Amino acid sequence: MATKEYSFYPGCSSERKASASNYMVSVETMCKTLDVKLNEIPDWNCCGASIGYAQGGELPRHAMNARNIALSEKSFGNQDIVATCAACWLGAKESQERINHSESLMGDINTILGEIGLKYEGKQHIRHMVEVLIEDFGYDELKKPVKKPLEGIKIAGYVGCQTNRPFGVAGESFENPKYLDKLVETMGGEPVEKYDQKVTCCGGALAFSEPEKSYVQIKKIIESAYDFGAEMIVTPCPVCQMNVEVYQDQINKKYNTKFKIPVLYYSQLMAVAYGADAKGAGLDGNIVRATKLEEIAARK
Amino acid sequence: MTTQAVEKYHNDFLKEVEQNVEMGSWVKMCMQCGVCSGSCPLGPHWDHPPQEIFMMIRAGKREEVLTSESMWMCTSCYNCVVRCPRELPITHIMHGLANYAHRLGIAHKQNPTRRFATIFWNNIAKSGRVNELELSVRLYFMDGIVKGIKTGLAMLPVGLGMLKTKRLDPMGLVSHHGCKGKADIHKMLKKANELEDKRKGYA
Amino acid sequence: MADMKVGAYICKGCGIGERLNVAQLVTVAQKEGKAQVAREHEFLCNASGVEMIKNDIANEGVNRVVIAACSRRAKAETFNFDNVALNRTNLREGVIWITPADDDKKEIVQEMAADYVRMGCAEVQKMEAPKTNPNHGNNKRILVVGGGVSGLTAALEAARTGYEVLLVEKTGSLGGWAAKLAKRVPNREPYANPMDTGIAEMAKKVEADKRIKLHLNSTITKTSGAPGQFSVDISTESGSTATENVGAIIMASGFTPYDMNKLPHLGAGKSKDVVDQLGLEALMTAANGGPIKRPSDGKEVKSVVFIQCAGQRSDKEGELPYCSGHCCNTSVKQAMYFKDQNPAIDAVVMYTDLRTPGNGEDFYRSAQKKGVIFTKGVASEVAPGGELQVKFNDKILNEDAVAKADLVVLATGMVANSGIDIDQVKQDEPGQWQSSPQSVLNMTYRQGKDLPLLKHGFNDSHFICFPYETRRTGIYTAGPVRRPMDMAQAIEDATGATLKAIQAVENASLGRAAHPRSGDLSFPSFRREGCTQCKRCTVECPFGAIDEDEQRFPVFNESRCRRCGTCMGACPVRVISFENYSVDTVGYQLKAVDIPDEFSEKPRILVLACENDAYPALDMAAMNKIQYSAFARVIPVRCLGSVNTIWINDALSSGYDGAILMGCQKGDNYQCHFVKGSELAHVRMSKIDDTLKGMSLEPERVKTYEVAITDIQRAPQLINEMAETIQKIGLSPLKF
Amino acid sequence: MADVVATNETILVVGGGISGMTAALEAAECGKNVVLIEKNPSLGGRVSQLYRYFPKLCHPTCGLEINLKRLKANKRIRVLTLAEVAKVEGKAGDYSVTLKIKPRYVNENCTACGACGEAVSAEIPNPFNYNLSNMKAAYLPNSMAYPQRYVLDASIIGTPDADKAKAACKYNAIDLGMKEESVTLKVGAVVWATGWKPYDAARIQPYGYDRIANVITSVEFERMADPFGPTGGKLLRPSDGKEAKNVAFIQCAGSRDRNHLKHCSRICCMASLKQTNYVTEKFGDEGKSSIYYIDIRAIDRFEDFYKKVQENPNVSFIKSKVANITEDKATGNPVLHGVNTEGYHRYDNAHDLVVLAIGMEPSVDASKIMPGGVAADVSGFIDINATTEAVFGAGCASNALDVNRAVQSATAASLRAIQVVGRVSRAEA
Repeated sequence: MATKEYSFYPGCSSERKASASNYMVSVETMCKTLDVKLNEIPDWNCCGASIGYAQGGELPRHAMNARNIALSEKSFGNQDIVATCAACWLGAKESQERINHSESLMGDINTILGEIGLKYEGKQHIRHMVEVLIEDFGYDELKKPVKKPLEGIKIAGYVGCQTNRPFGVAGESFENPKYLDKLVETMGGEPVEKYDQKVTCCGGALAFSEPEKSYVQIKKIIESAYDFGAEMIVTPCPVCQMNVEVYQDQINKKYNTKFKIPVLYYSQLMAVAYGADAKGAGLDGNIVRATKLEEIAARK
Repeated sequence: MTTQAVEKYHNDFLKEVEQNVEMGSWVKMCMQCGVCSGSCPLGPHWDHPPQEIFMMIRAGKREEVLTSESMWMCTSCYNCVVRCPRELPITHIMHGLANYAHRLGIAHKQNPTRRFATIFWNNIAKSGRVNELELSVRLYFMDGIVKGIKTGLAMLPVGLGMLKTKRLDPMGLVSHHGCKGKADIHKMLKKANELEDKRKGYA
Repeated sequence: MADMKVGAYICKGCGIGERLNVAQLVTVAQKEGKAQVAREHEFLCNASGVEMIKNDIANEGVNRVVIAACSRRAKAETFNFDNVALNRTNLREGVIWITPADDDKKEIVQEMAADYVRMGCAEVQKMEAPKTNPNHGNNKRILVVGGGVSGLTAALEAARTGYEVLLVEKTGSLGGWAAKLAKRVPNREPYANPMDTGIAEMAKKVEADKRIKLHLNSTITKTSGAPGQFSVDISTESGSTATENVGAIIMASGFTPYDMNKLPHLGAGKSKDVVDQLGLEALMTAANGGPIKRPSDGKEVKSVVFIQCAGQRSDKEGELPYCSGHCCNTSVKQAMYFKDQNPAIDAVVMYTDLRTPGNGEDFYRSAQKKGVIFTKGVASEVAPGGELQVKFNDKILNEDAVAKADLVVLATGMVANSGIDIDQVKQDEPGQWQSSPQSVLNMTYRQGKDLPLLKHGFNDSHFICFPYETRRTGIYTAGPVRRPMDMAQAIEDATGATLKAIQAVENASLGRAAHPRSGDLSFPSFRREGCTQCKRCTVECPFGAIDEDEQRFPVFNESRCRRCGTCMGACPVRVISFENYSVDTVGYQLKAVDIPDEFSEKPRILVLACENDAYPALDMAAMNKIQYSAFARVIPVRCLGSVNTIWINDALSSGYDGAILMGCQKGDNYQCHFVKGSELAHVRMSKIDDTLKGMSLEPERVKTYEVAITDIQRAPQLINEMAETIQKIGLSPLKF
Repeated sequence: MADVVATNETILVVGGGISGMTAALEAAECGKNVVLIEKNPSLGGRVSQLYRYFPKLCHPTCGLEINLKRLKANKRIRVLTLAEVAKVEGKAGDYSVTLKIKPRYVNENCTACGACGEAVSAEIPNPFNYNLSNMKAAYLPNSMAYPQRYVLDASIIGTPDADKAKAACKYNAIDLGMKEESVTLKVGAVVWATGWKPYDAARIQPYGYDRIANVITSVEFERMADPFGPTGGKLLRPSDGKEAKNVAFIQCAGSRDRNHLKHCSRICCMASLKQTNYVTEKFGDEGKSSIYYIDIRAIDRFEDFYKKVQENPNVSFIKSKVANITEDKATGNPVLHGVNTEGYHRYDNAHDLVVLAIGMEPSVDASKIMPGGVAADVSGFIDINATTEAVFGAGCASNALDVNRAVQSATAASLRAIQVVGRVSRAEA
């Protein structure tokens, strides 16, 4: 197959030495295998995230996303925009939908972007990396490059919120999306299909402002994974990954639980299955080490 | 049940919300089924769940609604939105109400999410991108040095973990670059705020 | 029919041949059943079998046919011969399917079959093939009482179908309440906005239609006769009266708005600015496109509160217990009157359950879109004043609250114009009949001037499966007189009622019965010389079909009759009968049963089963291989109401050991297809104990049950219980 | 089969449920000729699958018995089962309708003696019980079935079972050579009474019908209550056959919901109120029912019934649209999560069984059968006010109706059809 090119919106957390830098590493490895070229939108900015609303309000929030879209139009106008971060994808997609459906918004936005010599049209299709994998490749295609199937690893697919609602991935249900399970299976792992917290909210940004409340959520998510015999959790969202991974000690202290479950990105699983070493799959970026994966990655 | 008889059901506040709150024109469409209230992950922490807030808006309870901490509990999980039988964009209405209360300056002063959200926005508005270290430091120290150090210490393991795994830039406070076009960002946001204020009659 | 010739045909199919000695049954038919022709057949319901029977009818002069095969409910179309009296002796579902095949039971099973063959032969010998009712009328004109939306619809639909119509309206104009509406609730996509009522056009059409004869300012002062031959007096206020003949009547007398002055706590009567929904329609019409002004001081209404269920869904004395169905949609519509005129107006609808079924949901949504506020709350008081204060309990916010408004609209209910409650009012004596201004139809019927009521002042009808079946043949109710309803439903309802009226005149002209025995050509007749003028038949007929002449003799109006036989069951001197159903057709069947002597330990149990429910239940028990005592002898009856106690007396005195009556559920939720039949039978049977004492028999020997068609397990069980009872108390001493 | 006599004075009634039977019978009893077609092997429709009717708690088969008796006695009605409309062409008063008739493999010789049923061994899911039970592949659709004639399921044709059935039949009633037929009729008017189907419960994802064993639909619960239904009349929950003594009824399951059916299905509130009676009937004070509702729509005289149920101390009402259902791993109990909006009360209620008061949608979108002629609203219900041709909706093909209203609607539709064929005959006279 020919190289697939996308206009790429990495988002703040994917920057070097940022909270999802290891996500980025694994995505790059995965894309190399799949012959995908990601053209980073020049000088992209933050999407405002879901928490941006309070101070940011409406127009400024949309402006931030409109700028990214306008920049993409300028450099890679004929390509779909792809984001790896759930919040970035949702923020951009939401702003685009809103702006495109309101003349007054469209007007205001272009007045605003006019100030900095940009024009917004909003014609590009904005997609999450997962959509690209499922729709532009499909599970069969994704299976082909598998060198090291993730045999015998039980993995709970934690979808979370923002890749799932309100837009979601075509053909999946809001309450019981199956794409992560299918990806795990495709990579030769054992999906924990009965896992019943796959769409439970991790608290999102409130993990910062209301940690205690978020811990309750995160606890549910991890407990159920253990209950159904999962050895690790996989997710498509940087916020989910961070919240579920990094607070495990806090939670253990508070509820004297013994959580120590690795939380990975789908792209890390794929990188390993495609033959990458631990570094190439960003496994060194996991605070809770995914030893079983590292073993597979270490195999020659 | 409160027994004091409150006078209401003149729709001034509803009209104000429709005017000034993001997606506020949807409030009147609620049929009080409560599916949103039951769907919210932080539901138990809401003193007034969304459907009740919509009713309070119709009932003209301006003060109670705008000073409520409820909408600040929204985690943007969108459960309510996808389940609402009347297709109300509840998440955005909650965001809109929070933003409106915040801009009017009547939102709950000490609400942590309100304060974090402010810090976050200022953080990104400054350079166009999130500076995670600065963000967390400001967050921890928002209640002053002493509490800041406490929280900082409590969160230290987390920070260290992130550092160890190179997911946090120790030099972030000094060396964070953000967007090249910072000036553009500032210009853009200035204009955006200007228009927003005009739209919503703050200024 | 001249000389009677019985043909008995015994089928050997479906295992009958294997289980029973058919040759013996043939002999029974010949020797005991007096069947001149008696044949067996391998497979009676196939072409050759049916041919054989047809041939005997055509060439052998057979005019009484006994089909001893499967149940009357099977192969009904196959065994369907014109101009012969027919009995379906049920050997399959009635004998071999409900008894064990064991050899030691062979004898009693054969006896059961033989008895049924005897019974079949006995019945047909007492039957005549029914000739049609001789006194039928041919008038096909349709009288519509009431010129509201229901009446107008009925008149137009009848005319459109090609029938002459007489339309009587008590006021001076057509359209009824609907004509007073500024707009109506939409009845089509997108169900978003009020639309024109279309009443004016309807009225014009009616006035222009040559087939429709109009009587305004008129009421019905007398209704007599029967379907196909009604005679009605139509009187004007001035007192002039015209007598007209019609074939059927549609009673579309509509409703009266509930008197809101009974609701002073809600401000009615205390403030001009508290109106009911019709009051608001008037304000809307007066506003004539401009802003709606409030009555007290003509000030433009800036805020309005609608209070739903005002005086409705209530247990309070003087208020309505039911929901009027339309009021939620109506308030939604009326709130739009304000919002469409000026979106700034505050319109609040206060409800406990918002009831906008079907596409009403779109209408509800549309009102919200327009800014109408809906709140779940119960209003306790409306305080008068420059600005009205509605005190209410807010169910959602869980607090007592006050809503201020310039205008308050009370959604009050509909009260049916169903005339006189004939169960409460004493009837005029024959000869002293007088018309009454409270009555709608002023019928001269013995049982009263108007149609019987079911509940809450609405007319009685079999309202789930057969909503049009009133208790007066040829008279059909339409619109809110039947149940509270909105325009859309009234139009649909009136259209249906029109079909039933048309059907009634067509049936009447052919001398046929109406539902549920539609097509039945039999009719009741009585032996005048035997009659004791006891009036039971005239009082008990569920359909008021029987009048009395001056000497108190019953006057049978065959076209009003539904052929249930309740009169026959009621008659103490047994002078009432139908050609194919009489005291004898059943009496001779039960006498035909062979009663073994008291030493043979073979009891006999008579089962009289309603043919519509209990008998099918027993049939289906057989299909499901559920068994019951082979000592039972089941006779289907048209309705338990037709059961004459003489049958029980005869059975017991001739040595039966027990009798069971199975009828349908009675009471408010009656399932009896003849409404009162089962109830009357229960009353009659409650008095049977004295008779039993007289015979020194135990009361347990006779039981009356309500049996539903679904009692497929219970019905056989009841028979078996009787068998056990008899085992306990012993056989009847009255065997000879 | 093809020997159907029909002219443009004949009325075609499509659908043999209570609406179709009513329309056909009323027209025939007015002296009109009717062809009544039904896609299933027997008449009766959905109501025959109900155990009781509200508000009288009487039994649908009681009215069905009368209607069947009327039908058997009336020579003007021709009934075709296993038949569906393939095409309608022509104009008011002059249609030519093409029917597809599936093979029954059993002819009119059948006496319903049951021998074939005993002979075959193959079993198939029983649609009359919403596939909650199995039946022999040679079957009588139900005890009230009309025509009272067996059916061979197509799945056994060509298998030894088919030959066993044929061998078992003494009356030469089994004809394995039957093929699908196509018949074209001339008719003057069409009454479209194709009725409704339950909304696909699996699509209401938060309620987990496809994931949680003890979440069922109201139509399935109705079969459970029937002594001759899949559970022999016992209220047993699917997961473990335990008696369901604590039952939750969820209103507006699919209805009044922009994500599913936008209309209110009208009957569901009454249906659930009725079904609380089943629970009390079976378990007395041990039987508890909880109704989760938005508005209780007990229209007009039905209010009496609502009041009666409210007086039952074992029935509770919660004003709430349930947010979602989870399954308690240990007990298999469905746990309902939500908020009672009458004063904000949060709940997480475990029940033995959940019954979804499932919404009604038209079983056929008639506008697809005759484009242009029949106007259907956006939900697919026939809109009589917009329909131009002589094709009239009756019963639930025209709207979400209860039985009483369906019968009224069918009677009205019947008159409209009569008017058309009446015009035809007057024109030809």
